[in-house]
Amino acid sequence: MKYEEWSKISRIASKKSLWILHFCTGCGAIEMPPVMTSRFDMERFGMAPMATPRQADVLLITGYLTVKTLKRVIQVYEQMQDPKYVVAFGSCPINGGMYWDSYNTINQLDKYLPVDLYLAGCMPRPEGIINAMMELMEMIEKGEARGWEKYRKNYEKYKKNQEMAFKFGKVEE
Amino acid sequence: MVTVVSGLINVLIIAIYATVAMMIGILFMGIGRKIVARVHNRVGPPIYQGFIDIAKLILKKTNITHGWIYDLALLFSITGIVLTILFLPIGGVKLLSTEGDAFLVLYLLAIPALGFALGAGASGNPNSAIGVMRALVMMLSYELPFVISMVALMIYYDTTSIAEIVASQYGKWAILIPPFAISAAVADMALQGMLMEAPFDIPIAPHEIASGPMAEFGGKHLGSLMIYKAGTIVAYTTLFVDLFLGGGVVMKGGIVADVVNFIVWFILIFLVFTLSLLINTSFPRFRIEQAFKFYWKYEAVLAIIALVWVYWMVIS
Amino acid sequence: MVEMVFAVLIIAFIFTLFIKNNRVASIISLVVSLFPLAAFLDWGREFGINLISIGFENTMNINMAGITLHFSISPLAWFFGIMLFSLIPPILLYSYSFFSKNDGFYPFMILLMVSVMGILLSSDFLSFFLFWELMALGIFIMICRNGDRKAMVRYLSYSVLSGVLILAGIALLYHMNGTLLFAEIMLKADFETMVAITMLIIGFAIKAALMPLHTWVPPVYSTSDEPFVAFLSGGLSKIGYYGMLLLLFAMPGARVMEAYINSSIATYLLAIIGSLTAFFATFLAIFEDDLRKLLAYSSIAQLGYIAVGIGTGSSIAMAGALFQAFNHAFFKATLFLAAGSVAYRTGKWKISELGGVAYKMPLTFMAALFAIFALAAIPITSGFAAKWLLYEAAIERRYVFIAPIMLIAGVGAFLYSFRILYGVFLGENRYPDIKEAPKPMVAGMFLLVMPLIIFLIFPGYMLDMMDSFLSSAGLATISHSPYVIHTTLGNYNTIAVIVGMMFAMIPAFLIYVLRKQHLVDFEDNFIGGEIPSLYEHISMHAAHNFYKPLKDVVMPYLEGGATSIYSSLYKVVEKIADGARKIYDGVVQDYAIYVMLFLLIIAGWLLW
Amino acid sequence: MIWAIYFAIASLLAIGIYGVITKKNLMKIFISISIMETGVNLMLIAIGYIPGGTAPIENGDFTTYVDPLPQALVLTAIVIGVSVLALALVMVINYYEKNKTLEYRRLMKW
Amino acid sequence: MVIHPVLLIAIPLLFAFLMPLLKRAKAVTIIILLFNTLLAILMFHNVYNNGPLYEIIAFSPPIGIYLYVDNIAALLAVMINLLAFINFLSVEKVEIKFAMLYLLAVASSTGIVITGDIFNMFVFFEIAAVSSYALVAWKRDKEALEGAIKYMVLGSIASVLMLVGIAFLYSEFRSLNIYDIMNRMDEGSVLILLSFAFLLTGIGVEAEIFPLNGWVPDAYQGAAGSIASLLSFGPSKAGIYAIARLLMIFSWQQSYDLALSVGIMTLLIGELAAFRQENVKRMLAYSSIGQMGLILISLSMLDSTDYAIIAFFFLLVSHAASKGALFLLSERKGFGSNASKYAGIVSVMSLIGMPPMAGFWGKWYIIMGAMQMEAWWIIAAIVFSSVVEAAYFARYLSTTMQEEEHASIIAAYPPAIMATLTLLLGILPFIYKIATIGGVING
Repeated sequence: MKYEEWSKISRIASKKSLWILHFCTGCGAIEMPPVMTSRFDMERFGMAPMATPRQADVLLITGYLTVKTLKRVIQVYEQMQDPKYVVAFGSCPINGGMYWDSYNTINQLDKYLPVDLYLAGCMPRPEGIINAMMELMEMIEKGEARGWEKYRKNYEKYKKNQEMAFKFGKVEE
Repeated sequence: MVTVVSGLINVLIIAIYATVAMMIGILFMGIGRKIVARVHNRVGPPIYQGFIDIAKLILKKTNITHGWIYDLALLFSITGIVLTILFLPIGGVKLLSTEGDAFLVLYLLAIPALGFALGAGASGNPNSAIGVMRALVMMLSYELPFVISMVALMIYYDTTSIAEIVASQYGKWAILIPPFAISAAVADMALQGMLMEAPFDIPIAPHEIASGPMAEFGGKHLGSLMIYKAGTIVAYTTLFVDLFLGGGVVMKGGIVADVVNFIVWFILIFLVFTLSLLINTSFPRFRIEQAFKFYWKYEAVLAIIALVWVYWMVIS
Repeated sequence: MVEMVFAVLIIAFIFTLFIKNNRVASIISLVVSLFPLAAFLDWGREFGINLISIGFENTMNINMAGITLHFSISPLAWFFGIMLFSLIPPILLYSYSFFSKNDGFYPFMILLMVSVMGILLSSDFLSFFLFWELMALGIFIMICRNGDRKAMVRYLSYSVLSGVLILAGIALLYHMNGTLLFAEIMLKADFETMVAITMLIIGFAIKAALMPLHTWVPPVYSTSDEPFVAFLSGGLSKIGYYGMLLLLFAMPGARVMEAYINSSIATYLLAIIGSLTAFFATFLAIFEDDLRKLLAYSSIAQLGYIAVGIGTGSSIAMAGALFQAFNHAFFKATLFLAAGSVAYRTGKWKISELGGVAYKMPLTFMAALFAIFALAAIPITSGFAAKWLLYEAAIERRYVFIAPIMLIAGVGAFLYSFRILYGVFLGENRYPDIKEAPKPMVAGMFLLVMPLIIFLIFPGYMLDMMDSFLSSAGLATISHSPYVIHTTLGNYNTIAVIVGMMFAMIPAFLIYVLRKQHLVDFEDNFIGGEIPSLYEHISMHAAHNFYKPLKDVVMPYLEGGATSIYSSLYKVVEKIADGARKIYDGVVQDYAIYVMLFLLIIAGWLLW
Repeated sequence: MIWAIYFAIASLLAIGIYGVITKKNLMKIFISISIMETGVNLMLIAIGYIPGGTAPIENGDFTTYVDPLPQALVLTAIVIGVSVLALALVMVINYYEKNKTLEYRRLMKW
Repeated sequence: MVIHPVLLIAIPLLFAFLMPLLKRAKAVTIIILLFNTLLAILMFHNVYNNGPLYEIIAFSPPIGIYLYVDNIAALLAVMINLLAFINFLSVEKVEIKFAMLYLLAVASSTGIVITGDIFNMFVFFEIAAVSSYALVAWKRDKEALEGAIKYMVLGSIASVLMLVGIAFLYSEFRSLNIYDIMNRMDEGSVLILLSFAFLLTGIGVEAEIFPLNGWVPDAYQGAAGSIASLLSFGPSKAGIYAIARLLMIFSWQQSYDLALSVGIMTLLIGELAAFRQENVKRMLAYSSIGQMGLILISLSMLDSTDYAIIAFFFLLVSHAASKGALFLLSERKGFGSNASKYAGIVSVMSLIGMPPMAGFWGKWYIIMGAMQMEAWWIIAAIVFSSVVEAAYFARYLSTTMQEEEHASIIAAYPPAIMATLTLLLGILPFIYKIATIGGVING
């Protein structure tokens, strides 16, 4: 049975059951728990935190990434099973944030992993997180969240960037 | 010709019952999450969330495997749990339960667990191995009080067949006989361990060992494990209801009785499951050795008291 | 024709003694081992089971100037004979590749065959005891081949103790009855008979490794060659139970005291000891790291179930005991052979040092997996049918103490089974360069699995095999068809389970087939986001001290068990022995004093 | 009178045993043994003695004679005693060569 | 054909003293031993067919020298000469003196067995003892000398005591003929009690019973393997047979009780002392003591049960052959060759009492007999000592099986032949029938 025939149902199912792997680098430890607990209760949308990438659909990257953590992020991302989505939290994955000029910080996550959704702010509030998730759900239903396909298609490019980053610390452009 | 037709009808009935039971199990997963959410003062997911989760997992685009032993987890878990349900009387409908007995059910329940453990072992994840270790130790722990309670029942009713036990309880549930009230309480705590609800959710502790045996499972494999989980809810609660609450049989004869019995059975397993969830929400997690001590010290002593009482009743 | 079988075996024994080439010796002994098997299959016609028809005679008397040895076939002996002799050819096939030269394995395997044949066919106590001790001798020589001191000392001490006790029991029975023939000995319910039976049962229990007398088993099993251990654990350990069954149920005179035995506290004690053996040995197996010792403790535990069956003594229990004996023979032999194959390729015995063998040795793994299913009594394997009968028997007799203990021991079997599966075969792929075991070894293992598969679907055939024994022992036979067993308490229908399983497999199979999957590397594993291949010194195999939390709780209660009692006993004997040899202080004057004292004392005694 | 002889026998035996038990010197030990043997020989003769008997020589006119057999036995016993003593002395010499002492020392025990 | 039993003693004695004149000591000794063995076999054949043999030398009984050969004595004579022959094959370098002493020891041991005269028995004991002292000291090192001196001191005391006993006996009966004395036992006074005590003590030193066996471990440890072997099947077995005869003479309940208690003590103490030994020869020596205790127990049952004599026969013969083989093997650290392994395992198994070795029948009949007497103490002692024995022999095998030391043919085969004898006797156990039909000991 072909995937495309089921893709509509699959997208709906995915949308209503987003399982999250929270890649926590230090930020978001205050903001994430309220989202899970009774105040904001993300479970009502079928979202649940998961322990391993095999089980998860969404990779939440909170805060800045260094060369060292990037390796782990990539490992984790590649272990997730398609369809998978990446949500980048805060300013750091977008442009390095307050650490933009550090020798070791990854400034633009998008060069190494296909990010489906950015959530700006340092840090975004729980309402913002919920909002972003709702946005992601809509994107999934419409079939716009196709980061995993992009990664697969441009695998060579991403790999090259990643290797450059591991070699030189960051990609010079 | 008539026998063939009636045989086919029987097969159909069995298939329908099994399917319905599995559906109920999946529904219970959603209901369970809803109840837990309400206790937490949350809204909680919709009650059909279980179906959505399973559909999503099975419909994932890529599925990884670690070899054929890993796939045994998928095959064994669903097969084993459905097979177990076939051998349990559901609401007075005996299904295949006259062809086997309580020991068979007890061992059939090991098939999915063993398959699960094989898959977890083959995945090569150390967390999985630790999780399986905990699951097996949990099994050793809760089986002692449960088995003692079950032996008490078997000696009292002088049969090992669950169908016979259910039939003997018609009109007078076992739980209403004083020693079996103790047994039922003990078995209910064992049920807590069987369902892996807190305080005995040690094997899959997500915060300690990355969800334990399931650490490496994803996609359809995880989906089948969710189905297995749903099945265990029905199987264990039904086992409890069959053993202590007369299997929900309140009427005899006819379609109406079947429907009524089915509804009573549903209510009973729902109540047992709810009780288990309420205990779940009220407790943190034990460590594995604490769980072992709990079952082998306090629970076992209670179970033995009940057993001795029953033995005395039977002898005199 | 009994003479012919014996003659062939003895000639082969002498012949193989002088053959150095392993393969020639293996083939010779393989061919020879088919003779007793054929004889036993043929004798099935005596008991209504026509498997093959050759027409062997089944009685023999050897008369040597007044000492007469009587041999004839009995239903019990037939059952055990089928079991033991169908075990041997696969083991010899396995040894074809296992050994590199013939340094005594084959001749003494044949000697063991002779002794087993003699024990089973003997119908008087003299020949029984002769062949019993011959078996003990054969086992000892097999142990000598590897020459582990602990194993040799423990085995020989226990074996001699067992021999002397059995001899004393036989002598007492002879003194009371004036005959050694089984057919003429009448057991009476008096004190002397009880003493005799107790001595005999203790003697048999040593071979059967019942719990306080089991300490010879782990060192012996863990130091001898695997093909031999497979036969020792699978076959020869059952001979102890054969002795018990013979004494308590199969001897014609035993029927006189059947009622006595059934109500006796002694047999209840046997059942309790059996169940406790199963229980404690299971726990010891759970915490054992040496694969062979684990299997040894597992053997002790599984053999305990047989004792429960014999002690319970009802027809269901007896059927369960015999069924369990049969199953254990095959699955434990398979497991030992599989362990041997693993060691043959990797050279390791410690579970914590093995791992991932299944990926390279899938056939060995499949044989071991099936054996483990039977060991853990997973339903529809024949292992379940046996345990089920035993549980039924315990409930039928209202043995409220024994039933839960057996059930818990059954659960414990899952724990050590998983330890074998994970620690040895699954988990980290530590031996990427090994190959599958040689073909004869694999063939041997699969041949051993075959009977288990037959009785998996048709447990009724097994009950057919023991019907004539049950009726000759004065017990009711169990109503059964080939695939359904009925007891007074419940039914077990294998076809129902199989059909149900097929039905239940449909959804799983659909999910499995319809959704595509792809294979990933072993390295592709989630360890907190880490990349395992970066850290070569870190083991991903969590097999070391696997059940530590349980061990921490349970071990304080298990220490101070039989082994420590024996070691303190040993120390006491050592002290006494030291005292005894201090008498010989090497001073000639002291010796002269001893002489004079002796003279004075005996003179005084005589005069007084 | 006969009692005096038996007393002598007993004291010879006792002296011999006392010597064996108390002396460390090998020569003394063997001397003690010789004394014991003398005692025993005396005893044999005493047993064969019949009061008033003559030597058992066949000369035709005796009526009572002492029992001849013990005397033959004593001859044999003396021969044996001498040979044992000779061997013992050889060994003592050897012992002295090896150990440079006649004191008895134990090398092997227990 | 008329067989003169005296030839069994006379020929070796003659050739022993002719030995310095003959150059080829080894060949001569072997021929004589072989001849003696054949002679003994012929004599046994004769005795078996025609009943006990008597031979009278010089005077008529009760005064003269008197030889009496019944079935079991004849068989023991065969055993001693045959084992002596096999044992002698293993001696590599034979000096003339050695051959002389060896022949003397064998002849005198045979003499003890076949004599019917108690003073002759004493003389033969002394010859055996003197030659054994010299043989024990043969190596001439410190250990050998020490062992020999201990043996000699105790042996001399024993000879004195034996002579005292004989003197008492003679004073009572005016006779030295064993059978004469036996028939007139009722006439005896209190002196015969003393006589029994002295004789038992005297012979007991040679027969290695507790507590008269202080010399045993030291002498065996000091002696070479072939000598220890000779001691174990020659003089000591003759000694225990002499005790058997003694018990026939003094067949009171008291003396059987005495034999039983001494036997049990000897058994237990011997086996326990062996249990902790590290030195192989010493261990075997203690084990011999234990076995002697077992044989003594079987003797103590002589008048209570018919099995005792069969047990005595099997225990005696199996112990002689297997302990002889083990002492020969003890010269080397390990077994080395397959023949030695075979000899070692068969001998050890025979001592432990496993079929199909001869020792098994000994254990079978002694337990049968004890059970008939309902003597639980004997059973308990045998059970305990068997287990202890098994433990130390297993330890012995576990070291010797592993050590690989090259064994020459001359060293490897004699023990194997002895082991084969044990095995044959075990496989054909009905030999006991011919050993025990008729004869004095059997009554």
